[in-house]
Amino acid sequence: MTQSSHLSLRKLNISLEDFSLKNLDLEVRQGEYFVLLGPTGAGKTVLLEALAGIIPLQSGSILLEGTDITVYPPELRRVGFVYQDFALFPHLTVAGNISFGLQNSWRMADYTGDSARKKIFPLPCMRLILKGKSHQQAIKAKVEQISSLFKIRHLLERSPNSLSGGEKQRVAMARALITTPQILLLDEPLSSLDPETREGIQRELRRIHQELGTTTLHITHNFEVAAALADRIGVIMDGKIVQLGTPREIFRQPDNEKVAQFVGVRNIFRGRHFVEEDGGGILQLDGFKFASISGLKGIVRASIRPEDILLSREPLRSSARNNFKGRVVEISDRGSFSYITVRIPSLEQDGKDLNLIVLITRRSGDELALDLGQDIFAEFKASALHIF
Amino acid sequence: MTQSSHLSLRKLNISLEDFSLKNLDLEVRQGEYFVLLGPTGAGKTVLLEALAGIIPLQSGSILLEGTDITVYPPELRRVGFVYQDFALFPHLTVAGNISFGLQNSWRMADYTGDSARKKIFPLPCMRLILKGKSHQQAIKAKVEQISSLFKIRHLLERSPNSLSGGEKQRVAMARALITTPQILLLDEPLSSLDPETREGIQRELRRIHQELGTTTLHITHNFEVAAALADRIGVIMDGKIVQLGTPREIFRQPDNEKVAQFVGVRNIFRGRHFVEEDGGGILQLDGFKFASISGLKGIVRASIRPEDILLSREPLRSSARNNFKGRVVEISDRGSFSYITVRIPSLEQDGKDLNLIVLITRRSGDELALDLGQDIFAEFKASALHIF
Amino acid sequence: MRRNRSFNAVFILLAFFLVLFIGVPIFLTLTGSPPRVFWQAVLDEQVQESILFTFFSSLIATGVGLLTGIPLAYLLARKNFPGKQFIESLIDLPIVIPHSAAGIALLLALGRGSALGRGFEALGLRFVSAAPGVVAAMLFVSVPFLVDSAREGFEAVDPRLEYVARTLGSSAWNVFWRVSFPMAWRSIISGLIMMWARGISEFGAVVILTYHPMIAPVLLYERFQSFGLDYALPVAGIVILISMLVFLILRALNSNREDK
Amino acid sequence: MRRNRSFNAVFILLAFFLVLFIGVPIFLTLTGSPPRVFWQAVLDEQVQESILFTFFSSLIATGVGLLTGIPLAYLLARKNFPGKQFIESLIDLPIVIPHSAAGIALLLALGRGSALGRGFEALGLRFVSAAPGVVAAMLFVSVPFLVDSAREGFEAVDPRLEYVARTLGSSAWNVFWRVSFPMAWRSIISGLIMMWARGISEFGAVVILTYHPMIAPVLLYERFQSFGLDYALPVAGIVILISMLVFLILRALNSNREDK
Repeated sequence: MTQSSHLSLRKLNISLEDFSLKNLDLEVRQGEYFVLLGPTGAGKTVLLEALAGIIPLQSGSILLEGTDITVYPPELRRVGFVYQDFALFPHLTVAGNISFGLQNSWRMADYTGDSARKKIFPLPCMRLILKGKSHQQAIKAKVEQISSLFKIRHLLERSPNSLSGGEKQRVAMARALITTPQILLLDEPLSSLDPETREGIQRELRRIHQELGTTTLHITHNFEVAAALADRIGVIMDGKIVQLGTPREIFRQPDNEKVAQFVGVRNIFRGRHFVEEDGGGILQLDGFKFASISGLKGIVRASIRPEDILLSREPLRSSARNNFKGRVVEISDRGSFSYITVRIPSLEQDGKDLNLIVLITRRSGDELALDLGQDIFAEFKASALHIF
Repeated sequence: MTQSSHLSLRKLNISLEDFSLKNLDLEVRQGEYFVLLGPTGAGKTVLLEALAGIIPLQSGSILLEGTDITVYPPELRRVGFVYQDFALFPHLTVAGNISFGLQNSWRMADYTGDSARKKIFPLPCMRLILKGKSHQQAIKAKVEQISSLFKIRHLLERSPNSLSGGEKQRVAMARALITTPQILLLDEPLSSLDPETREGIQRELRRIHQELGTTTLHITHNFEVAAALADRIGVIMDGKIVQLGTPREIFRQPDNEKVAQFVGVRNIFRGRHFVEEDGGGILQLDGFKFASISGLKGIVRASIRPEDILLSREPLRSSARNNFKGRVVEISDRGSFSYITVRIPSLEQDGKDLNLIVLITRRSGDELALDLGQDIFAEFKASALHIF
Repeated sequence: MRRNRSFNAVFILLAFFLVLFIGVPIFLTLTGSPPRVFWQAVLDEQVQESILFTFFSSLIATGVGLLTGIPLAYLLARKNFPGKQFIESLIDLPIVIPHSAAGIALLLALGRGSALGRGFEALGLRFVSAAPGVVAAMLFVSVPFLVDSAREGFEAVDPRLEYVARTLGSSAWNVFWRVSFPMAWRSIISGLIMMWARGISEFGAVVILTYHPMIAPVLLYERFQSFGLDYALPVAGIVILISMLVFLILRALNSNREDK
Repeated sequence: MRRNRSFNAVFILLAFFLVLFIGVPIFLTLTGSPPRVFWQAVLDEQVQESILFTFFSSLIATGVGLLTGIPLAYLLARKNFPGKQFIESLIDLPIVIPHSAAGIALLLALGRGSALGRGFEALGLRFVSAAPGVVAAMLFVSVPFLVDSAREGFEAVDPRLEYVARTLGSSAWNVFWRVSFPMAWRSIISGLIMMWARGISEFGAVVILTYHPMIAPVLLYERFQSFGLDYALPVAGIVILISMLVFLILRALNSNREDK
């Protein structure tokens, strides 16, 4: 591994009333954007609060840049924290919020280089009294600099309550990043935004991350957000990391059914899988046979992503090895795309029919002139069938 | 018109501090599922509250089934109301919530046929005391019947606070529908649900509407929801209905730019439009020419839906008349589909480049092996260019 | 870490002082009399009578408060009308007015010298040196607690719940009884407990309006004036003990209800 | 519609009765003395002194409450510890205890007969029949209002704001001064106003602990006892007027702040 491990969690145990983390190990690399993805209630917030020193660990240790910070109080850990609802200080202006972390003079020394003064006046209260104009100016300059980065200079005198969700998000990020934390912890910071704002902020997050390179640990239950932002994703379920990988890996090859369902795969089957002589695989369901490219044997689960299935009015002459004739039983419009449920009759006499869910753009739907009850051909490649 | 007008709003004026409706006229047909679509803050909730008799009108009249109900108090209007957060009674069980409307005995007479008793004991308090076992049993039967319809029989003894968003939604609907209202008013009932739940509930709403045929007025700011449910949509902006039509009409031919943006069109241009001799249209932008099928002339706006644009690695030989070569400048992954921004260089020397936003499924993205900076061909049909 | 420990230490120290300042006098009063003396006081008929009279009077005052204060609280929580702020301030005034001044004010309004007092006396209701005077004094000083608490309770009920109930066919009365009142019930109950407790604790207003028949706080004062601390002490102990127990029990019942 | 109108009519009627019951005595007291007599009372040096003494004593008590009650309120709002419920109940007890019994309890604890009282006297602090006694009595009966209000204020501060402040490098002290205290400030201020007002209104506990020097409520009582209603009335009018005005002004200032 060329990238060094920046944050290491070793055998973390946390146990609260309705939730626990068991022996969690996790490594986040220097400069990485790591997303923890898991269903609501999977204890992701608790994990972040433990990392920030707000909630005590039962056992285990936390290493940041090689230093064991397990027993450090929050103010000495140098982590940035952004809560889901941003937790801005309502009694301060935006500028007051952003500069909050700099007003703690023993930290400010790091930015204004007055470590000499720090030696002369060891108690922070002394320095608070002595903080001169130059100090305030340095803070102001720093605030303006980060505000420019987040494009919120025009908001500095406003009250947080008057801000939109997206603006609050930027302010919370600026407040956390101005103290140059070693790691940035984001607790579902996009879930309270409406989709359009979220898209903009997502782009923003990507840009800021590229610009500052702050190691980031972001938790969310939204796979789309994770896919858009993450360098790596860890899927957490029931207090454990169940899969770790790039967004593409997790999306294409979910390790188990729960992960598959969670990342949006809708067609999941259970059947027996054989390997043929030519190396190709066959998935045998009740009255169905699907070609696959897997080498697994025995009872397996299989999934096909809805957008990996093609629909056509005529039987297609294509390279796809799985071809079925079925009937449209449900059309669910979603603005610019639609989910189509195709029922494929079993080949056996008393076998159960199979429902395939297919995602098509509305444009395709219009061209196919889909209607309920209509005959339709569905096909997918053997490689689209994911066996696990 | 074969369908009779069921709810008529005539020159409605409402004016509150930060909001007003001006001379609003609206007709909702018998049995119709009508969706009012508008941005947040467009005063949709206020309109519903005025229809229910909660907020007074400034002027205008409301006719329900031909009766002028403008001055009726809410309890005599026979409207069902479902608030965005469902407003379930937290101090009652689910059963208590659902039967709430039946416990008002002067209404109950409608369901148990004890109008004779009503004559003997004209004051409701008398009837409340005299309500016998048969009465309670009739209520219970009615509650169980509607609970079966909504599949919430197993929840009847639970407290509303312990329910999930989707369950609350069903309970609120059941509570509103058990009194067989003349019209059902829904105030963004899906916006507080997560996407998966919303999908299920949407299907449910459609089924219930088909089953009961209750005229429904549903307000939302979400075009996907509107598209999935509505028989007709009215787009409301700045206190006025700006467009009225089926979901397809509004989606395909938005009347103006605001509507277009609101329903999710992303590529909007302004240019001069000509009509050629063969009847085809040409849209002239700075350094671009698009073929259209419109007959409009002069300065116009034009839009193309992101999913109406095809991408390919090779120049396509197709019937599409608009073909451009460009470069991928942004890829925004959204789980199972992606937005691709393609920059098309101007044909003129100092013309501005044009950004086209294209929606493709992730599958297509994989097949095209898209990468930033890569050359790509974009094409769309003349009919996909909507001129307005 | 050092700073955080100093924070906790200083806060605990200051808080502890206050707890002692409240706790020590109460503890001393409860344990100050020899058991025999204490028991004698318990058996003293005058003490028993005055305590029952105090509790009963406060109960009546609380009943009147319930009947009139709940409607007022509901109106203040739900309606906007001119003079609303004036009424809100007026209702809170009895908390601020010195108790002896409140007694004077009530004596002036309800005494035999006033038209109102003579009117009531013609109806057989005498306030000065009579039980109704105790009730009036208690009502006057304690009803703000009920009105404030009930109003907060009603304000916490989402008006949209009332709207929905209306669309479901309920009249305004019906909505009040089936939605607003039960939902504000917890606040109303704590308001009632506070009002009752405050009524029992009243001394200054009662002592001016109705010295005889004596409520317990007045009896206590009389014994202190006539015989000194040692004679007042067992009565004080009993009064504190009983009001403490009743208050704690009521509060526990109420917070149990909250947990459900 | 008929039903709804009856609802409003009945509620307004009942509420109106209560408003009159509170309003009429206050109005009568304020207007009951001829202007000349009222003015004479205003110029009476003993009246002036006692009023100033009352206000000042209550201010001192409120100061002590601020210093000790705020830490207690913060601990109650934020920490869980064994005996927390006990302390919560103990702090509310002075509201329930009859005022004269509270006076007895304080006399017992701080009087010359007790070890504590003798200890303080050695330090030069005498409580019985001295100004510190007035402060102690006021503190005892009024501090629960401040603690309850401040605790609610602290409870309303989202603990996550404090957490975020910690991650931004603030110590526990720093977080308290920069986040918790300013955010709970409105509740603390109303608690302070209530406490001060309640201190001014106290009569029963003070009259037992410290008859002389006289606070205004005691002066009023003495005039009533010695010379009758007519002599007490102007003093009652002045006391009510002043405490009313001060309370209303403080409250208005506080609600202005709320609007911002």
